[in-house]
Amino acid sequence: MSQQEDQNRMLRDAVTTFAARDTSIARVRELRDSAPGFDKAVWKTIAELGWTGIMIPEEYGGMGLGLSEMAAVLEEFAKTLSPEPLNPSAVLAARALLHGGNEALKKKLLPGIASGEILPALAWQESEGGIDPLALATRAEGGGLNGGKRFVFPADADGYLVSAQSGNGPVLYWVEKGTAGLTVEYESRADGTRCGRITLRNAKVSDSQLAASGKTAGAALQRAVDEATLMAGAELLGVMSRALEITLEYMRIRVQFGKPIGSFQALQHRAVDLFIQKELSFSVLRDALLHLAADPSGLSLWASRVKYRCSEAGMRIGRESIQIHGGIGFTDECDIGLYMKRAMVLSAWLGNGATHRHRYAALAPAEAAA
Amino acid sequence: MSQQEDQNRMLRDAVTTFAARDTSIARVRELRDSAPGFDKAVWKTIAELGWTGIMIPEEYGGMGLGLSEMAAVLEEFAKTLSPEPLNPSAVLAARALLHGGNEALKKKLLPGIASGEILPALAWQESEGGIDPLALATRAEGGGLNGGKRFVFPADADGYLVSAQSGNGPVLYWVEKGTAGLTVEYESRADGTRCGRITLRNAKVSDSQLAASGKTAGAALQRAVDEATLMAGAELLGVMSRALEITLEYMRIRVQFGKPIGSFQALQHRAVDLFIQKELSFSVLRDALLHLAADPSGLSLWASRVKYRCSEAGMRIGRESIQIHGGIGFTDECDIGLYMKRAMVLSAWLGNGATHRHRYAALAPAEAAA
Amino acid sequence: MQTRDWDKMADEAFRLEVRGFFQKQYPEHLRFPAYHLRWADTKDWYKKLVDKGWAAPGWPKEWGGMGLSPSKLLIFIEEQERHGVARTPDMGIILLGPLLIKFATEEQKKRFLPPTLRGEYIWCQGYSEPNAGSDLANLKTEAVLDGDEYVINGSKIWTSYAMDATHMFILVRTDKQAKKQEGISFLLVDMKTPGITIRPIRNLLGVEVFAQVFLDNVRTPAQWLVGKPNQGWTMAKALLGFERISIGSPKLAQTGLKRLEAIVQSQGLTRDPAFMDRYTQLRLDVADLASAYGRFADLLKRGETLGPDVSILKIVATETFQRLTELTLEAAGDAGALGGKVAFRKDSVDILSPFYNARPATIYGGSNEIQRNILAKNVLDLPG
Amino acid sequence: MQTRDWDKMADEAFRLEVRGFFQKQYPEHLRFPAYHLRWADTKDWYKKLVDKGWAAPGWPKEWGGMGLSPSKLLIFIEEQERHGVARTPDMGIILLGPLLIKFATEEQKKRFLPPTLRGEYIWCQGYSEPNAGSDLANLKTEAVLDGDEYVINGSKIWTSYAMDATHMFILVRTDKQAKKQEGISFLLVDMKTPGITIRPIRNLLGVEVFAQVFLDNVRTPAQWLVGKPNQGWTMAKALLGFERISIGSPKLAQTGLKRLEAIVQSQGLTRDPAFMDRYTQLRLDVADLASAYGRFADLLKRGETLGPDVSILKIVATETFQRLTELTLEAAGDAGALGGKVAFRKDSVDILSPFYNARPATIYGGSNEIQRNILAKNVLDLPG
Repeated sequence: MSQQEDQNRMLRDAVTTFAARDTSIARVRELRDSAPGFDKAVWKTIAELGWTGIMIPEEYGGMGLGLSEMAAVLEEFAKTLSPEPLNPSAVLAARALLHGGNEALKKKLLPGIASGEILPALAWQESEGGIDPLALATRAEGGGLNGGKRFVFPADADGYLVSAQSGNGPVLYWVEKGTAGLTVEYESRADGTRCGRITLRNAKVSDSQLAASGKTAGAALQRAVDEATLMAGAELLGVMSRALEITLEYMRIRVQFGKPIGSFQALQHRAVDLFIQKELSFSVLRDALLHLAADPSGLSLWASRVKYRCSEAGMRIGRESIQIHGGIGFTDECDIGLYMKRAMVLSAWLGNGATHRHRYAALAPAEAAA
Repeated sequence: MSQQEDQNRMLRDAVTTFAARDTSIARVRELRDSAPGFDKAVWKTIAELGWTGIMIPEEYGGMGLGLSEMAAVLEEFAKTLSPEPLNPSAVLAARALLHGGNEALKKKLLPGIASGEILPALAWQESEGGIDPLALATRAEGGGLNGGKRFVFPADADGYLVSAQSGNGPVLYWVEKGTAGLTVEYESRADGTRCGRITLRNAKVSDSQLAASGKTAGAALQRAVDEATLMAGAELLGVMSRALEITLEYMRIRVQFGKPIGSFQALQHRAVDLFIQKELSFSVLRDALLHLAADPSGLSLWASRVKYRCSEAGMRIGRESIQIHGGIGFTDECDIGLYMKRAMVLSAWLGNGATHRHRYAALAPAEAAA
Repeated sequence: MQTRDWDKMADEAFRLEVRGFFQKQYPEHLRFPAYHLRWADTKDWYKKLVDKGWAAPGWPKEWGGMGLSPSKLLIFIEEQERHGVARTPDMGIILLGPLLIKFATEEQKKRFLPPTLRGEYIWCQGYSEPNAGSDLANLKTEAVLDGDEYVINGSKIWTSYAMDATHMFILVRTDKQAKKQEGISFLLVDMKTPGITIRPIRNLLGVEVFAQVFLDNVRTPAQWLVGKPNQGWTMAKALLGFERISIGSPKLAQTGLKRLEAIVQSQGLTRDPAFMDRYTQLRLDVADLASAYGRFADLLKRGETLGPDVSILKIVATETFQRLTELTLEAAGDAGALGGKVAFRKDSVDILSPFYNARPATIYGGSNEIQRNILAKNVLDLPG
Repeated sequence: MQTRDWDKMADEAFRLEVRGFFQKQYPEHLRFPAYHLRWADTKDWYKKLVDKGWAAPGWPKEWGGMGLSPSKLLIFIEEQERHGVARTPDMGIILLGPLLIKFATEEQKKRFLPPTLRGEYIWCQGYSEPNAGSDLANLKTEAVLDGDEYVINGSKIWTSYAMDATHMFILVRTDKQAKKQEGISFLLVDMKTPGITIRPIRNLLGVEVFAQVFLDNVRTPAQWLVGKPNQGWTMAKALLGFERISIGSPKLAQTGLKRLEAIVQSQGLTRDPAFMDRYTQLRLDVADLASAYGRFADLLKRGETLGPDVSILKIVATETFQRLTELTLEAAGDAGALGGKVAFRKDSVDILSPFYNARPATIYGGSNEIQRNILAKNVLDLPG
C-alpha cells in the first residue's frame, strides 16, 4: 500500500502544480459556451504531464498505471473545473480501444492518444440515452454505419469510436472526423461545455477501423464505460470537496445578525450532513479501488455503488452550497454556481444516481448486500 | 358554515369535558394488555354522549350527523388516547351495516349500536391484510362461512359483520359472538390493545343475517372502509397535535447546557418541520370534509389523501417527539411513548401511508393532480 | 375603461369574466414563462390592462384601481396564475401603491399614483443590501437632510427591474443612534438623478434580472419622504399582507408538476413504478400545499387577518418546488444537464431554468431559515 | 486456558479460529437477540469464555487477557458481530478494565481485575444523571472525603445492568469550585453498600434493562478512587478509543437488513418496485457505512489514532438503522403495529423491538446533535 500511496501523492502534487500554473477559475469562465469548449494548449500540457496515458500500457506509450492512480489525478483535476476532457478521452475512449482486439489499430492510435496528439471520443449512447452499451439502434451493414449517437463528449474529437449492431453482434469502429456521412451537432451542457449529437448516414468503414466485434466488443464497451463511470465518481468527489471547502469558508466569514453564519446551529448541522455525504463518497470510492485492485471482477457493481453515492452527494452538496451562500449564490459571478453546474453535468453523465441505484439492485442480489 | 362550526364546537367541548372527567392517561396505562382492552363503563358514557350514534340516522336512533361532526369528535377523543373503539364501531361497522340493504337488520341492530348496547366490529380483512374489501378469500357457501379474518377491532365484539365471497358476488353477514364455528384469537398491538384473528369453520348464517349482497355489499364495504379511513386521519391528527404540544412544552422547560433545549436552533427548526406536517394534515382533512360535504363522490380519493398525509405525519411526529425528549422518551413511564404507539397503530390500521399513496396514484390520473 | 362595482358581482361570475379577458387578450407566447420577463416584453400587455381599467386590481377606485375586496382580489390572482399570466415590473402597483395610499400625503398621492397606474413610472424596490439580506434591519445606506433635499449614500442589491425602472422606493437609515429596526425612512428617488449607477447582475440562468444599485450623493426632494421619518421599516412591514400569502401560492409547484408530467410521458417513465412513486409523493405534497393555501385564502376572503403561521406556506411552497425541479432533472436522465429547450420524444422542455429559479425561492422574501426562526418563536412559543 | 501469542498468527488464521469457536460454543438460541440480554441469560456463555481464556480480548496477558493488537481485537469484534454473539454485562471488561490497567495503582489492579475477569464482579457504569445526559460535565452527584472514606450523595440514570451488577464505577464531583469538566473524580463502589437504591426503568419494549441508582450517604473506601482526584472525566474520556468506533459499527444495520429481507420475501414485496427501490437505497446506505467503517478500522489496525471525524460513523450507523426499522414497519403493512413475533407467510419476525431499540441509539453515547456540534467545531472548523 505504501508504494501506491507515494505514487498517488506524487500524482496529486503534480495536479496541484498544474492547478496553480496552468488553469484558473477565470480561464474556466472564459471557455464557457465557446468552441470546442476547452483549450488545446492546456490539453497539450496535460498530455505532457502524462495524464492522458496513465491507463495506457507502456508498450503503447502510456504509463501503464491503474484505476487508483487515475482516480487520484481526476479527483484533484476536477477541483480545478478545467473543461479539458480527461476522463472521456483517457479512460472512456482509450480504454474501449485498448480492451478491443485490433492490435494494429491500438498501435496506430494509443501512442497518439497518450501523447495528446489524438483526441478520441467514444460514441456509445443512442439518442434516447441509457447506460446499457449493448442496447444498440445504430447499424453496421454493407461497410457503412447508419444511426444517431448522443451525449458524445468531447463533441469535437479527432475521431469517434462508434458502437453499432452488426449481423455478427456488436461492433466498435474508429471513425475519423470529417468522414463523409458523419455530421456532428451540438447540445450545450449546464457547465458551458457542449456534447455532440452525431448522425451517421452510410458512413463508410473498413476492417482496419474495426476496434472490436462480437463478445470482445461487448466486453470492451462495458468495461470502458464502467471504468469511466467509476472515474466520474472520483471527479464528483473532487468537485464536491472543493464546493464544500468554499462553502465552509464562506460560513466562517459571512456575517449576519452580528455573527458569522457558520455559528448558527441549524446551518452547522446542515454543513455536517454535507460533510458526511462527502465522506461516504470518499469511503466507497476508496473501498472500490482497494477491492478492484485485488479482484477486478466486481467492476460493474462497484462502479454503480460509487456513481450512485457520488452523484447524489455531488448534487446535494452543489445545491445546498448555493442555499448556504444565500442571494450571492444565485449570481453567475459567484464561483459556487460553477461547482454546482459541473456536479450536475457529472451526475447526469454515464447514468445518474437513480439509474445506478437501479443497476445496483439488478446486479446485487439482496443477500449479498449485508 | 357558521352553524356547522357551532355544532362542531359544541361537540368538541363535550369531548373536553369527557377528557377531564371520564378518562386519563393513568386509565389508559391501566388498560394496556388487558381484556377486552377497554372499559365497558366508559363505553356506556360515550354512548350516552351520543357519539356512537353520530353517523347513524335519526330514524335508527342516531344523531344523523355527518363526517365533519364525527371528525371533530374523533380528533378530540383521540387526544385522550382512550382505547374505546369509537371509530371501529360507530363508523366502520355501523356504516357498513347502514349502507347495506337489509332494512330489518338495520332496525334490529342500529338503535342498539347507537345506544351502546351492541358493540359491533367489521371483519373485512383476510389474513394477508390489504385494503381492497373485495379481495375476499373467505367463502359463503351452503349457509355457512369458511375462512379467516384478521386485524378485527374490537376483537371482543358482540357480533361481527363478516364479508365473504359467495356464488352471487360479495356478501356481508352479521355473525353474533359465540356462534358455533367462530373462534377468535388475539394479536397484541403496539398500544396495548388487541385485535382479533377470526377463524370461521362452517359458521352457520341465515338470510336474516345477510346485511348486504352483490353490488350493494361491495359498495357498502368500500364506503364504510373509506369513511373509517378518513376518520382515522382525524384520529391521527388528534394524536399528533397532542404529541407535538407535549414535546413543545418539554422543549420549553428541559434545560441542558444551561439553556432550555427549545432555544437551540437545530431543535427549533426540527419542531417547526413537525408543526408544518401537522398543519398539512389539518389542511387536507379540512379540505376533504369541505369537498365531501358538497360532493360525496370523491370519497376514496380524499380518504387516501388524508390517510397518507396523516399516517406519515403521525409517525414522524411520534418518532421525532421521542428523539426530542432524549433518554426519558425511551422509558415507558414517559407519556410521549404512548402517543407514538397509538400513532403507530392508527398509521398501520386500514392501510398505512405507502398503501394509500399507491391507491391515490391508482385513483387519480396525473393530470388531475395539479 | 370599465369602472364597475365588482363587489356586487357573484364570485363565480367575476371569475369567469376575469378568465375570459385573460384568455382573449393575453399573448399566447408569454404564458407560463420559464423566467422573469422584462418591461420590453410585457408593456403592450400592460397597456391593455390600463385600457381595460384593470392595471391595479387592489387599488381603490378613486385612484383608478378596481377596488377589489380581498376575496375578489384573490380570485383575480388565482386566474392570473391559472392562465400563466406573467408579472410585469409591478412593484409600483403591488407594493408601493397600497403603501402610498395608506401613508402618503394627498400631494404625494396625486404626484405619483396616476403615472404609476399608467405605466409611465416603473418602480424598483431598494430594500436589500450586500450586508443586510436576511437581516434587513442592519441596513447601512444612509440619507442626510441637506436643506430641502436628502443626500443618499450607499448601495442596494437584488434590485429586480432596476434596468427598466424610472423610479425607486428605498429604505434608508436616517437616524444612526436609533435601535436597529428604527431610524429607517422610506424615500422615493428618480432613477435619472445624478449619482446612481446600476450594475446588472447575471444570475445562474445567465440572464440579468436584478442589479446592484450604487447611490453616490444622490439628492432627492425632502417632500419625497413617505410617512413619518424613521418609521419606514414599520410601514413597509405593515404592507406585506397579500405578499405573505402570494409568496406561498401553490401555482409555481403546480406549473412545475405539469412540466414534469410532460417529461414523464416523453421518457416513458410511467413504466418505472419506483420513479412514479416518488412522483406521486410530490403530487400529494403539492395537493396538500394547495389545501393549506386554500385555508389561509379563506381567512383572507372572510376579511380576517393572517397570523404568523402563514409562513408555513412559503416554506412548503418553495421547498416542494425545489424538490420538484430536482426530480425533473432526474427524470430527464442523460439529458438532465442539457441547457435550453431539450427535445424529448413528445415535447421540448426547458429543464434547467426552473431548477435554477427554484434555488433563490427559499432565500428571497425572508429566507426559509428566518421563517423557521419566526415560527419557532412566534407560533410555537419556543424560548429565544 | 489458552495463552498464545496471537500477534504472531496471520490475520486470516486468527479470524477462522475465532469464528470456529463461536460457531461451536455459542448457544444457537442466543444469536442476534432482539434486545439486551441479562446476566442470567449469558453467564454460562461467559463461563466458557473464561475457561477458554478469551473473556478479556483487549486486556494484556499479564492480567489474563488475550493481549490482542488493535488489528486482532477488531477481527475478534467483527466475528462476534457476524455470528450475532450477544454482549454480556461487559462494562467491567470493556470500559473499566483498560482504565484500571492504565491509571490504577498496583494494589487496585490486583484487588479488582482478577474477579472482574472471572465474572465474579459485574460492573455497571455511573456516568449519566437526570440533568446531565448530553451534558455530562453538568453532573451533580458529589463525594465528600470523611476520614478514609468518600461519602456519596446523588443519583445516576440509564445505568444498564444495574440490577445484575455487584459493583459500580462512578463519576462524582469532588470539587465544586472547579470549572465544569474538572473537579470530577472516578470512584469504585460496592453495590451492596448501604444507601444504594435501584429503581429499574421499564423501556418502550416493556422490559427493564436500565435503572436509576440513588446514592444516599453511600460510603466507599478512599483507596477505591482511581487515578488522581478531580481528573476522572479526563481519564474516562481518554479511554473511549474503541468505543468511538464500535458505536459506529455497521453490524446493527446489517442485522436489520436481514430482518427486513425476511419480511420482503414473506410479503412478496419483490413484486413492488417502488418499495424495492427504497429498500435498495437503504442497502446502499448500509454498504457505504460499511465502507466508511472499514476506512477507520484500517487506521486503528495500523495503530493510528482516530480523529474526531470518526463521529460520522455513529451518526450514519444509528440514523441508517432507524430508517431501516421504519421501512420494516412499513413493509409489514397491516401487521406493522403488532407486538412480539409476527407470523408472515414464510418467517416470524419481531418488528417492533428493533424499531424501539433504534430510538435511543441516536441519543446515547453522546446524542447525534452533540456529535454534529462537535464535528462542526472540531472538524469543519466552524465558529462557536
